Amino acid sequence: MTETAPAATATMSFRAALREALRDALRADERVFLLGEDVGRYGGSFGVSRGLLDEFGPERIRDTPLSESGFVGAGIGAALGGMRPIVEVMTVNFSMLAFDQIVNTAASLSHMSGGQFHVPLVVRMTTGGGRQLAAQHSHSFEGWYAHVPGLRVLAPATIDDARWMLAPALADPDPVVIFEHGSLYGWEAAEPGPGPVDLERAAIRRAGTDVTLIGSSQSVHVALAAAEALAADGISAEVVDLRVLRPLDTATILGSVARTHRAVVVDEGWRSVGLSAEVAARIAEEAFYELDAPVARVCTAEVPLPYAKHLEDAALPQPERVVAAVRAMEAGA
Amino acid sequence: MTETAPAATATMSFRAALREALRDALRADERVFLLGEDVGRYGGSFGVSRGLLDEFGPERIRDTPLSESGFVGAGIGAALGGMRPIVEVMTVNFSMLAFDQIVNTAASLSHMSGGQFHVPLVVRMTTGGGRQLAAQHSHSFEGWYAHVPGLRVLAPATIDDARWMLAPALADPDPVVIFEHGSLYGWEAAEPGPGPVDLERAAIRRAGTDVTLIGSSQSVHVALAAAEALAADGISAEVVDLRVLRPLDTATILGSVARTHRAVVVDEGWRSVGLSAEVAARIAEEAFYELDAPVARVCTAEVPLPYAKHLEDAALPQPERVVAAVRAMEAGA
Amino acid sequence: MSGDGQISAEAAHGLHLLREMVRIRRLEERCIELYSAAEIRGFLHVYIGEEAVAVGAMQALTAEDNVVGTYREHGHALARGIPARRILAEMLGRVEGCSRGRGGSMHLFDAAARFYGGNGIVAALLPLAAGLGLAERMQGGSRVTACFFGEGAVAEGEFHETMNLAALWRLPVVFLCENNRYAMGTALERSESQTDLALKAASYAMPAWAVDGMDVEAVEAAVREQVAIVRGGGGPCFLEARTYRFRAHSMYDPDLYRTKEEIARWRERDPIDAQAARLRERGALDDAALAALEAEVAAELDDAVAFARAAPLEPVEDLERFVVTEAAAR
Amino acid sequence: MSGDGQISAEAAHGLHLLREMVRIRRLEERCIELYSAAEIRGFLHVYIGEEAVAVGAMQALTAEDNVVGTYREHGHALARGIPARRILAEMLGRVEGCSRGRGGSMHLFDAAARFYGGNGIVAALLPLAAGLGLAERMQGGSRVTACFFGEGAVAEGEFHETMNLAALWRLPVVFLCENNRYAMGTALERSESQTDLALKAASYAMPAWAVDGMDVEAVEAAVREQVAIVRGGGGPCFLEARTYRFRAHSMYDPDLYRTKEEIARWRERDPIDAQAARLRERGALDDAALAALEAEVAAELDDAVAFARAAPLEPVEDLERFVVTEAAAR
Ligand SMILES: Cc1ncc(C[n+]2csc(CCOP(=O)(O)OP(=O)(O)O)c2C)c(N)n1
Ligand SMILES: Cc1ncc(C[n+]2csc(CCOP(=O)(O)OP(=O)(O)O)c2C)c(N)n1
Ligand SMILES: [Mg+2]
Ligand SMILES: [Mg+2]
Repeated sequence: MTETAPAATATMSFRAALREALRDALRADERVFLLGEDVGRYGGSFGVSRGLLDEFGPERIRDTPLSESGFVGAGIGAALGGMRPIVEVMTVNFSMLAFDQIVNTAASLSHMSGGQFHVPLVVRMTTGGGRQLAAQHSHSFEGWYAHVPGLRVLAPATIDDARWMLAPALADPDPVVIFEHGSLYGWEAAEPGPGPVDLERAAIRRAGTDVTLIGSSQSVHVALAAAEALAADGISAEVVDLRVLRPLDTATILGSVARTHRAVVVDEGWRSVGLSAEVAARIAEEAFYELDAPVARVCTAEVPLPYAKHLEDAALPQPERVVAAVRAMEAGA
Repeated sequence: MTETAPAATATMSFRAALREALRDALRADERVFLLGEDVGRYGGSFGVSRGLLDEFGPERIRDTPLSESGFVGAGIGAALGGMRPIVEVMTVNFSMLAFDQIVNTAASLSHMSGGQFHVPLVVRMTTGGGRQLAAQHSHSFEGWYAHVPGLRVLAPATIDDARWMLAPALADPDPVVIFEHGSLYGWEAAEPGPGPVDLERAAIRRAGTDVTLIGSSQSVHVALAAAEALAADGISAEVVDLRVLRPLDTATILGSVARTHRAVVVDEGWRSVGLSAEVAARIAEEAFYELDAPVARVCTAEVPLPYAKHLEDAALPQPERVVAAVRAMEAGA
Repeated sequence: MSGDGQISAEAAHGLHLLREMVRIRRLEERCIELYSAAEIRGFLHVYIGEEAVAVGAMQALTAEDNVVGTYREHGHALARGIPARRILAEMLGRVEGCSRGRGGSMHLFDAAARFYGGNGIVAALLPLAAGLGLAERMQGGSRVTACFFGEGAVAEGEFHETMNLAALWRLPVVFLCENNRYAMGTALERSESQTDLALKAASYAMPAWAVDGMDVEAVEAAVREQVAIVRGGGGPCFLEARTYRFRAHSMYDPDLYRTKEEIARWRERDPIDAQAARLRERGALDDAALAALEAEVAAELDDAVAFARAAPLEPVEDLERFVVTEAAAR
Repeated sequence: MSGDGQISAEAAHGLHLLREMVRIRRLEERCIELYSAAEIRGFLHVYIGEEAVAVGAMQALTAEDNVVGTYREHGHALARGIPARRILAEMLGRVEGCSRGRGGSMHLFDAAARFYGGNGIVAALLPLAAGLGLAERMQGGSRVTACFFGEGAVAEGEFHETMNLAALWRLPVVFLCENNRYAMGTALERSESQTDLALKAASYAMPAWAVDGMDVEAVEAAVREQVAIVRGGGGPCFLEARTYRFRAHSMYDPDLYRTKEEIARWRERDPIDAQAARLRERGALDDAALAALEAEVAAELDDAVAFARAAPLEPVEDLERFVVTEAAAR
């Protein structure tokens, strides 16, 4: 998705929607503050927080040193201490440096303390490939977060979700991790509706009858493009946007599969032991007798993402690969 | 499994088998050395390396400060520099502190450098629950490692594998992570055979015809106990020990399922987006038309593991839960 | 005893310090017995020998301050005011335990006491303490956060990230480093190229000094001084308390890495004996008073053990509670 | 020029330093053009203004030594001897690139040059450098590992873990901190409570000092001194090179966080101009010689750009190669 000039009808970019959500939150509750590397003077490494420093000042738009574990942990402590911190970790790749804090402390504290302590922390991070950033800046580790009891994991794929997911995430008394796909920031589309959005349900982004395509974040757009191509061939694909990666809304997925009897999971994570595996396994477990064909998965090739564009394109899920998977399914049935 | 006195026939503990493997490796190749917290004077936090300091000295049985990222990274560098380091990280829980090094550097370097650099590193760590160590010392994160291209991931479940997996792991030019279940260390069984063992294939630990139980590490023993109980009821269960968590040996799994037409995956990781999901998804994808019932999963309850024994027992996969899953499957069919 | 049978405030405080240390010592001796009887399981890390640090430090804090500790935190929990009953019930895995039996020895928590654990990942508690300080600063409060940790944590990157954040943002945190010379079996001089720990703090431009951690009154004085700096807006401080653990690291530890002589030398400096001797010298303690104190503590602990043993277990059906916050607690 | 038309060894070396810096500067100017033309994509971090550090430091190393760098490593790669052709082919994603097009600007590698990247995670390269040093020490070799990193890395825990490990084990590593005053948009004084970086190293009992990173000869002298200490068995050293980047952090950076005046002030200290002026003063450079040098560099780069553009792409079928080591390389 490339940044395009605003059209005649009112539009908003994904980035601007995220920024407006931050602005709302900061205005609405003085316990809310944003901290992370270069969120302030630099304007956010992907420009999400640009301008907020001027409005809210350096205490609430708080630049940190390069200390991922330190400032994520400080966010946990600040949440315990009564604040509502939003921590920005530049990318999910770097979040591995703070993974211990999130998994072993933030997610565990409530249960481990017998329900005495709560960590109302929001952690935002960029994820995903497609921008030729190579093996240390391009991976999609959302599935790892979705494995962890005690966390809620969100992945906005639409301007509406970018605009409205933050408020309920901040209202959650437990830690929430929000993934923003780097390729979506510049995407511009119709202005969001009035909100709110719920944080419980997956969403059907396109209705269809022949096959269900399931994805999240940027993969929803891959699935939508594939559905468009399939429609030209007379195949009607339904597209499910997971939205909430933990806890997964199995009901919506199963409801769709009960109508289409076929499913393809599209995921930018690697295939083995990734998010796609869970979605496929759940369908096969709970809708086994509904399925006309085995669930298929279209994921990123199991390589550290390469820089060269032709190689990166070949590694990532593309609409053509989704179309091919659907065709193979029809052929096999 | 509890440490028991040696019986009349020659036996060896899992711990001793691991230690003998280390001793062999250190004797065979002077590039091999062991580093980690308390591997030397203390004797290893779980006693695996006890006695090795005396034989090999403090350069090769190298105690480190508490710096997981630092010493795992030093292991990566030492491997690049021509050594064959074995890094011990006390538990997989603490390995989150070194996760960036393993994922973003060790696993990526070969591909990212276009095949110029190789990281012949072995990382050993304790995993698993069942010893009332609560939420920061009991989890099973093997599945996260099994997600990463560039890594080989091993999980010995038998005395033979504990004894013989290290040598081929050290011979691998790429990084290998070995998981040792804490509850197995004290287990004593018949002395290992002469080796070697291969690092490619899963193993059938018990032959059966009615259902395939698939696990790794301690879960193999849970599955074996369940198979024993099922046999008493006239149900013949086959038990597959994954052994190699990455790359998964799908052929052996599918071969078994092709015979039994039913499968239960037993995994001490949490269910959602865990190792169990991948095994279940692969079976459902590739043996869909062989299955008489949906694949079932018996995993750890999705809670940070609690201290109290009755709660921990209830959270972990137990043979009874596996038996119940098989019964439910028979009933459903 | 002072001439008129009244004891001075100073003497009373000195006795209080002694009593608090004795309570911890005896509590942990019970823990060891209960562990041997397999009533306590998992890891058990006792604080025996180091009691002066927690007891001295707690005197300098108010009930409104925050306390953050490690897996070796029984002493801190008790000195902070968590009843022995709830501590022992926790270690016995009971629902009346201070973490409802879910935490065990390593994870004692108490929201009312503002006792934030009981943290099992070495050094991971340091950023959390900084965050508590940050919340306090942003809310304009006057709470101090006391963060206890072992000298082994100094090698972890998180220690350094936290020192820098705390100093940079002038957070109201007192970092109390319990230097008992060993991290499991690793002596400080085998894990740090520079063993003067105050120098590390100084490289973050933070006030830092060392104190004799076997002298409870010295610890109290030092922590009072640092708390005053911190509460006065002077930013964080670092205190190295030089102490020693008399027992093995945990019940699993064969203790092969130090000599009996070394342990014996340090036992001569037992903080309880030292405080008792000092009080005797001041005329504030005699054999009868000490025996009475011990008897009171024994009674408290008899009661606590009985309470813990009788306490119910959490129903198994409630296993998945508290993974996320319950509606009632929202 | 010396009287008899021969130039002295000293003058020749001074010219070599100048030429190396000019090669880097012009290479990166080409990169910026290629980026604007969308022939290079992803992140591009240029080193313009900082060339004296890499060039000065490389003089002190032998071909057998190891070099480890960050994502801002074009200059180091070129000064280390990786041909401009292979560097540019890499940035154009070609199979003839020094990482076969898989790495791009941030991940230049060359096994023959013992150039270990091109590492994109800030501070993660430090433990790796320590490990190379450890391997060398254990094998009894005399190689030194030179590890380049930005001042931003000093806030990361891994910096501290590595300094301690290296000092504790006396590893043969020179830690070269390129203090260009900013980590992306964050000035050092807004990220470190103590901005004297040598103090940090000193808290690990490691020889440490600062050098003017805009003076290539001063850098060379300082690194030679440290390499001598390290190779002589004196353990690791830390050098802070005070420098400045003239351009934005990356091609994405709007550069809002510093003033034009500040940049202009530093540009007056351009290391290339300074070295040229010094050589003129010494009579070792005149306009004609400088023009010739520039022409040679331009020709080298014309050739390199043409080479990179003509170089083939890795076949898509080979995508999954090198994830694990190929049989042939075992
Ligand atoms: C990150 C991490 N690494 C290793 C361990 C295992 N471990 C538990 S306590 C301990 C020693 C800590 O020593 P120190 O900080 O000095 O505290 P002490 O036990 O002496 O009170 C170690 C290595 C751990 N819990 N966390
Ligand atoms: C662990 C990590 N956090 C954040 C980033 C994003 N990032 C890339 S470069 C950079 C600034 C680093 O500054 P410095 O170390 O001073 O090096 P310089 O870029 O100035 O050469 C940041 C924050 C990263 N690559 N890795
Ligand atoms: Mg200690
Ligand atoms: Mg910098």
